[in-house]
Amino acid sequence: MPAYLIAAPDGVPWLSILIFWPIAGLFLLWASELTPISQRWIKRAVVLWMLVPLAIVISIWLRFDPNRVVEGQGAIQFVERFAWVRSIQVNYFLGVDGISLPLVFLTVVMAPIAALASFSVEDRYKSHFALLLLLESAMLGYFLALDFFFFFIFWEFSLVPAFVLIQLWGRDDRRAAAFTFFVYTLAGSLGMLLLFQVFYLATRATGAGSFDLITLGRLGQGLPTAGYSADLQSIIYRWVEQIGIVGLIGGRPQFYSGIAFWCIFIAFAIKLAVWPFHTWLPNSYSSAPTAGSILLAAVMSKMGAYGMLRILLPFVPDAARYFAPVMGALALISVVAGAFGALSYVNGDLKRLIAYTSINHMGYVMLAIAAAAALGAAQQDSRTIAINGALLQMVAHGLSTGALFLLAGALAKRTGSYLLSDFGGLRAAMPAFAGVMGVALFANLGLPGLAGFMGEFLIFRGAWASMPFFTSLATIGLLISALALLLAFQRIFLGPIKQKWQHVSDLDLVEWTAALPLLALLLIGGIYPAALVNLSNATVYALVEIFARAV
Amino acid sequence: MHLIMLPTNVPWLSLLWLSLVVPVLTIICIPSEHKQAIRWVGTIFAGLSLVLALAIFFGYDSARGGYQFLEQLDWIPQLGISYLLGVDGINTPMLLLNGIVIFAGALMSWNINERVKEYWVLLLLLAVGVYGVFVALDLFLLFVFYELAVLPMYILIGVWGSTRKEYGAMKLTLYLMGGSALILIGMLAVYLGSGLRTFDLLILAENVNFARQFQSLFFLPFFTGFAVLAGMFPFHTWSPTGHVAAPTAVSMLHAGVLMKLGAYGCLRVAMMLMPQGAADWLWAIAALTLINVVYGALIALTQRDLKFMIGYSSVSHMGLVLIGLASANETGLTGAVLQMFAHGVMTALFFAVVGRMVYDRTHTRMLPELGGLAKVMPFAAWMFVIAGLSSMGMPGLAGFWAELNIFLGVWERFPIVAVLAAISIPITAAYILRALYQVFFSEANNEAYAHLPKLTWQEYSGALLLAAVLIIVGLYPALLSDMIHSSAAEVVQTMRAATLALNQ
Amino acid sequence: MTQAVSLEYVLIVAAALFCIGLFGALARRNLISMLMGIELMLNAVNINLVAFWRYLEPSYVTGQVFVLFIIAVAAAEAAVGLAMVIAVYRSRTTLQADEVDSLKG
Amino acid sequence: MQFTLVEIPRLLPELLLLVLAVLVLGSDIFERWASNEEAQIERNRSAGSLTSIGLVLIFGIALLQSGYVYLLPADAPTNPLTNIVRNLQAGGPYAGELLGVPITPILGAFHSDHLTMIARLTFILAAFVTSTIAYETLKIRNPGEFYALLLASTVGMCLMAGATELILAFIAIELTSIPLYILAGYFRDDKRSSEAGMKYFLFGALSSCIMLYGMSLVFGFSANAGSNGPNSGFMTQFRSIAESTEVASNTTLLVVGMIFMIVGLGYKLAVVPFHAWAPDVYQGAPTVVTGFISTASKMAGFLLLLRLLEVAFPSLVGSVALSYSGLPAVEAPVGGWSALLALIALLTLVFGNLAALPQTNAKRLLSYSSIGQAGFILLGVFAWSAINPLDQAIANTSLIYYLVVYLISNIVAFAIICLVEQQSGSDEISAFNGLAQRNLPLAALMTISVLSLAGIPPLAGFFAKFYIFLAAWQAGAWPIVLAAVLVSFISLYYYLRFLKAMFIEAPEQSERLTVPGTALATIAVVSLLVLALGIYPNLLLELVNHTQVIASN
Amino acid sequence: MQTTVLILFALITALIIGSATMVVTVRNIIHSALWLITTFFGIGALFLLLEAEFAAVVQVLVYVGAVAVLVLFAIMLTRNVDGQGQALLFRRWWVALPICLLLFGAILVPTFVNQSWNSVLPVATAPGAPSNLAGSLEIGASFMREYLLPFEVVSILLLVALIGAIVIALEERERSRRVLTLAEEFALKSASAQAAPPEAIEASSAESTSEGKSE
Repeated sequence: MPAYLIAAPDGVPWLSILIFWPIAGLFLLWASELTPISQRWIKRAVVLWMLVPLAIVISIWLRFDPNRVVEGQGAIQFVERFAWVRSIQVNYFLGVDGISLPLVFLTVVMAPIAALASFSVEDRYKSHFALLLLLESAMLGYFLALDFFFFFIFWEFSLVPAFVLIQLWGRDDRRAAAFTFFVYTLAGSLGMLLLFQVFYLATRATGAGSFDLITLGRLGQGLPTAGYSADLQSIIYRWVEQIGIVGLIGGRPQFYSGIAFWCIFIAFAIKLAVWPFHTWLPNSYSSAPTAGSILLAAVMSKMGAYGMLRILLPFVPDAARYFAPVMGALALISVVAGAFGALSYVNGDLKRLIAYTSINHMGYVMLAIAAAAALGAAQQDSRTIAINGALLQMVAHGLSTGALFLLAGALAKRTGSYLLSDFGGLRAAMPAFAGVMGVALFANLGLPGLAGFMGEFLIFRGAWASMPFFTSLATIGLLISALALLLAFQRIFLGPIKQKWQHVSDLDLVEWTAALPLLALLLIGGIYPAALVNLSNATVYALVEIFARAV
Repeated sequence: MHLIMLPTNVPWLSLLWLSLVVPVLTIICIPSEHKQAIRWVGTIFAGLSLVLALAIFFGYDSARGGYQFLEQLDWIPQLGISYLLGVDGINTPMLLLNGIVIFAGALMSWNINERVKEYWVLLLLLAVGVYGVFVALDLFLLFVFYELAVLPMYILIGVWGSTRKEYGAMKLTLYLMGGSALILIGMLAVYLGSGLRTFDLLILAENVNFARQFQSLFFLPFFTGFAVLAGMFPFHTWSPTGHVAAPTAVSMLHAGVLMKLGAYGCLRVAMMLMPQGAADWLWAIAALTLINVVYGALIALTQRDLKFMIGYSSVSHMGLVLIGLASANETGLTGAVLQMFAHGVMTALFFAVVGRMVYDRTHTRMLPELGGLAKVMPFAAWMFVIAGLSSMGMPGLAGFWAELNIFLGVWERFPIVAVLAAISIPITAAYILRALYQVFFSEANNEAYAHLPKLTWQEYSGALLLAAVLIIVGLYPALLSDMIHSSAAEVVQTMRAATLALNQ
Repeated sequence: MTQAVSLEYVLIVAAALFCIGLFGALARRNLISMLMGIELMLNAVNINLVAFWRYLEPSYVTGQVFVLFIIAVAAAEAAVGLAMVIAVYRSRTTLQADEVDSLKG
Repeated sequence: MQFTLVEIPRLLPELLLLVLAVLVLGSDIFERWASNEEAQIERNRSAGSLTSIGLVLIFGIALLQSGYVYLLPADAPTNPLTNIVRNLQAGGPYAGELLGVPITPILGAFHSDHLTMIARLTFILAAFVTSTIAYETLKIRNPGEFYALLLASTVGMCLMAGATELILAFIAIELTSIPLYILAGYFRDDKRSSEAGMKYFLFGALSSCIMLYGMSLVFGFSANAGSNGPNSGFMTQFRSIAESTEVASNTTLLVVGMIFMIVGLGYKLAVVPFHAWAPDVYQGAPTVVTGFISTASKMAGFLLLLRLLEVAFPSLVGSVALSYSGLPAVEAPVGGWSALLALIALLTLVFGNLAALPQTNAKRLLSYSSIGQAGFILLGVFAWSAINPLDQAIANTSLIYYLVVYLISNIVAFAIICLVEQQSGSDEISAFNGLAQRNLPLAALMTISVLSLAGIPPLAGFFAKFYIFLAAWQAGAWPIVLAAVLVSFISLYYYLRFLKAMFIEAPEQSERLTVPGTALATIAVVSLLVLALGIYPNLLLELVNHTQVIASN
Repeated sequence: MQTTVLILFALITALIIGSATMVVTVRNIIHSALWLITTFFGIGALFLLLEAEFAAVVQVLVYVGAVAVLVLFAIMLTRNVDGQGQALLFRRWWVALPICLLLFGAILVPTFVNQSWNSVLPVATAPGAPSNLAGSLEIGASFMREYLLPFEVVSILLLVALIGAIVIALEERERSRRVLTLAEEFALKSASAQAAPPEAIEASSAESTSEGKSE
């Protein structure tokens, strides 16, 4: 193994255990069919089962060396790698680095929360929990896999449990929602699939074909890689020339890496719900059951951003730089449109409102990525800050949106409605609920002291250096989304209470259990963001080096 | 690398196909009143053949490669026809596929109550033919088994089928027999054109240095003959009709294995024996099969009858197999063979769910009339999900690896085709999801569906077997792909060498 | 004879007779007439054979023997054929060939 | 040239058949001679079973004589048993010489070579099946005569297969045909039967005349060219004709004579365009007789044609080779009798098979199929024009193999039609509806024979077709082979209609269709032969290989 | 001499062709049969002219004496002789005509075109010199030698034809059949040994099948 891959110090395949733990739970769940365990205990057991990955991740975090940079990139740690399909050079390849670890952490935190949020599911509850386990496993696999195949397998496979969750436990418009969600993502990833085939064939033409994300990423950044002499751009160009496409349609190397860029970008932009690829999102989020919404919004939308960091930036840096303004513009539109979209629902569906704020928040992440790649005199530092901010924003948004969807679900469970205009003055009936919801809302809109603020702050700080124009305009989104969220709060909790809501109960034990950790984490993130930022800083610094180096 | 050592002095391949001849003879001797006994005999021997197929599969030494388990006996020495059996990495998975599908098919056939004896005899004969084709390395022998595999379909569909069964049966048989007429022409052409006076595929494939023009001329009927069975556009129309008309187990075998015979023949016979002809015509094949892939998927999207939908999806998927063949490089061929395997298992599962579990209980396959079955039979719903995901090339299931390899292969030769063919993937997802929703997850629109009979153990075990194979291969494709790849490389090597020799 | 008439003329006579017989066999509607046409054709063959014998190898018997065999066979055929005519007539009371046509497909 | 007594063993099967015929003719003198139905049936059974048993015995003797299953070793001890065998086998085809004299055709007219031997065995088999089915199913008036005529016809066929001289050939044809005319019209109370007999007779006599005219011209030609030659006085022998062509300067007369003979024989063989009588006759004649006519007499005709063309007219063979056949270039231009036959074959294939498509009557359908099959057989005849002697041998082998397989497949099909007809009273295809439910074994046997006719592996018909295609392609006639392959595919459609009726259609009556045991057993044995020959063609191919070169001496 | 022969030949030819034409064209079948007899006679005469005496005699005996008489018998038995009110020819007789004419032409071609006939020299005319013509003696001998095989086969053929003609044409009058089989006779005798003498059984008719066979 090259030096930048570091196996687990104790030789235990922790990452595999992490992935397969939920699947093992799946089988136990089926096995419970044979035992007389009651429904309540099964649900509790699932939550407990989901805590184990959390423990593992924490132990990994503790042993993870965030500052290790080897041969121009952040070291990949806890690596497991062996041949899987020899005929096309597919390896079983897992590992974590500073980019993936925060997201892994987010995943293992959100999964038990989602399970807790599903305690009220009665109908086919076992299938429901089984799907949650499956989804957790798929998401973990996605963040941990470093071979394109496993990456892609988990990427696509995460759709399935989500699809079924929406389809079976969703509300009103679930059919179309699940359908568009699935087909969008699948169709979006096609280009990427084809592109990777080209990568493989092109690299095979020069030496060993590879589906290895790290190797290809190094090639893309022009880092020295054993077995290859040229960088990815020229490898592809040579191959395309060889099979005669250049003769057919012409073009320079940049042209082909531009095509590659768009293939990758579209796949991830759909997942990230960047305008104009966002249309599936409000439907899916609002139609999904609570747990589905939580996982979709908190974790799955981050899969797109993670993909951009893992694949888009390192593989085709030149094209990313070239198209950075476009990315920035799209991000800006997302930010603003998402905010206005949220505003338009202040008298409408609560879940939709939250969904639109998600678009808005993901827009910031996109903006950070665009800024990090943008052509300009910006220092490596600012670029790093932008990406760090994006990572922090992802985690913070995951936590806060998760909390919001959790609470929205709890509210709907009590009142049977998501319609904001239905509510009013609920604070009187459920003060604790209102408090928790308030914290989550403020975290979401970026109140200083909570995690969301730190994320957005770092993004704006970092992006300003290379894209001042877009960044300054993006503040509009900041304001509008804050407005929308505050109005929503007002619609629900303030004002005179309606007769029919007089006797709604306050938060119960399960909801407390679910909400408190989130609030705590949001608070920690706001007070001590360095915990996360330190984790990723070195890796990100190495990643953006190529953008800063050029000009 | 092979997992188990098999004694070499045992004629494994003969045993394999004979293992289904034995039950045929046994069933003939059982009086037709003893239906249960007939079913048991048929199923047990189908299981036995699966065990044998597994033994051969794991006994095949993929590190050594080449043809193994060779058996040779003189048959008609005057014409250079011999009883020559052998397998390489390409047909070994096919044997396994047939073992799996016939066993699952046998399990799915327990509900046939009418003329049980004839049904089982024909079903097993069909499987004998398929085994025979996959083990035969003598062209003549291969053809004999090929026809044996095709003909029982006529009666099976005609008697036990549904929905315009006679029309379907006749159309299917005539198409396939038309195909075999073309194959016969090709056989004669190779036999006489090569001047070797032998039907030994191994010898023929290594000495195919007969005139280029001749190859070019006779490759077409040869390939088309097999491609008809593989459902190549525009000769595909028999396939959906036949699928719809056929009884469940027959659909399973038919779409699952029989269509693969066609693709297998295209590769092993047509392309290998006339590599120069193949080189001249591959572009046309790629173009036609591109239509297969995209058009098949589009038509599937418009179908209201579930079986028609699956039938057209088969057309689309078999198109991918042929595209893989048309790429004529190792990766493409590997993908094609993998796709044969994956599609075989997956379609069998589809038909098991749709034909056996759904149709036999609800007596309708029309999408608008079905609904809400997930509540009644969640197992069926899950099986459909697994098959459907594999069908749309969901990573982690067998279909994905196959399509991946195919696209890889095609990229190298026909990049445009690769891009265009990829359109079929979202379309596939669309129709599979639509069907999934309509049949299983929508609201039940028929009261009667709440009281459908429970699934039987045969249905459970058969479907589970198929689903398990899909998942295992999806998670660890190397099980198959290494073996296939090594042989595909040899095949490509042989073809290149022959073409080179011809053009020098 | 061989000096007075050359072989060709005898052959022409035979050919003419053959063709007349053929016309009778093909065109007459009455079954017995057809039979008579066939007899004429056989006689044409006989003329041919005798002529060949006489002109080409008069010292061997082949031609004549052939004729005798043909005559014998013709007699047998005639007997069978006329018996059949009678059988058909019994069941149909007609001998017009186109009225004997229950078999059509 | 004289007949010697030692040559009698060479004619033994024919003589035995004649003896049997006379025995059968007189057999019913020992039976109850009442006119009521039981007595008639009883007479029929006794005469028929006598015929069948006798034919089995003769078959056994012929088989022993042929030496195909057992050849007495030269060093076998001398005792009465071995003496019998030795004497028998002295007349067999293996004996290279007889009492120091090399084997030549008896009187230059009849050759008891392997071809004849195989043909004899096949004809005896066909006659056996026919008589067995006949006595089990038919109510025959004057049964003794019926079976005697059958046997006489069989004798004629054996002679046709061995004839190497025009006069004997002609008389053998007549000996074959005249009993068949009578048998076709045997049920004179049945309108269709008498009509069939009449038509068969008229066309048969007409074709005899045409053929005779051809023979006379050929005789004239050879007598003209070969007079004063070594063969003077024997100018009707095939080999004399062949030798006389070598000294002749102008062969127009010979060509015309040959065409007349081919046309005449073509009528007998019912090849297009000389087939018009065949469907009517086949449909009208009693079914067992139809089976016999469409198989055995056709085979005899083809064997005669083969021997005639190859022994008497080898110089007129011409070529069918088109350029671009994938074979080494052939110099000879297209022409000769092979091209003529190729044309006829093409017409026959196309017309016979297309005309069979719309038929609804089982017999009529099979009769068109028989016409179509004649087209396939012709491929084997003209394939002899291949230049390579090895390919010529393949042509002959494939032809004979095809003929034997065609004969046994077709006769089984007709036998089963006969059994079904006897039970249901109809010979339409609809009479077969649901046969699988009424009598599965019978349906299975019918499936075997019909599929064998269609050429589906692993049945014998497939290998036969394959082999004959091979031979024809070798001769260079690949376009005709292409047509034949496609046509054989088309033919599948109408053969499948039997399968459809038997397996798919619902039966009109549900009660079991009972079949006499003997008949079923006979059919089963022959069907098994079809299967066995398909799975292991060498069973027959080894024997047929002996006939590779047709003796001309 | 040669002229006489030529004239004779012309006359005989005219007779043959003319009467043959009448055979196929006259309406009345009896007339047709009579013209047929005339043709046969003409052909006999031609044979005589060609010095094939034996063939000529057989021709007249068999054709005129047997075949023609059979034809006349058949015509009488079918009671449909004058052909009035019925079409003489098939409606499509005009198809047959050109076929026959073409055929005639086709046959003539080889007779004349490039065909050189190696006619054997005429017979020695000197009295007492051995004739090189094969006569009835040689024919008779050849039936026992070279043509033994066809000769025997023809005998079988004639037997078969005889049986066949009887089987087909015989009208079996069921009640008037009189011959006992051996089996019946034995049964009858053993019965009569115990009981009264049997009833008289009518004598057989000449048409009985058992007699037909005994020939």
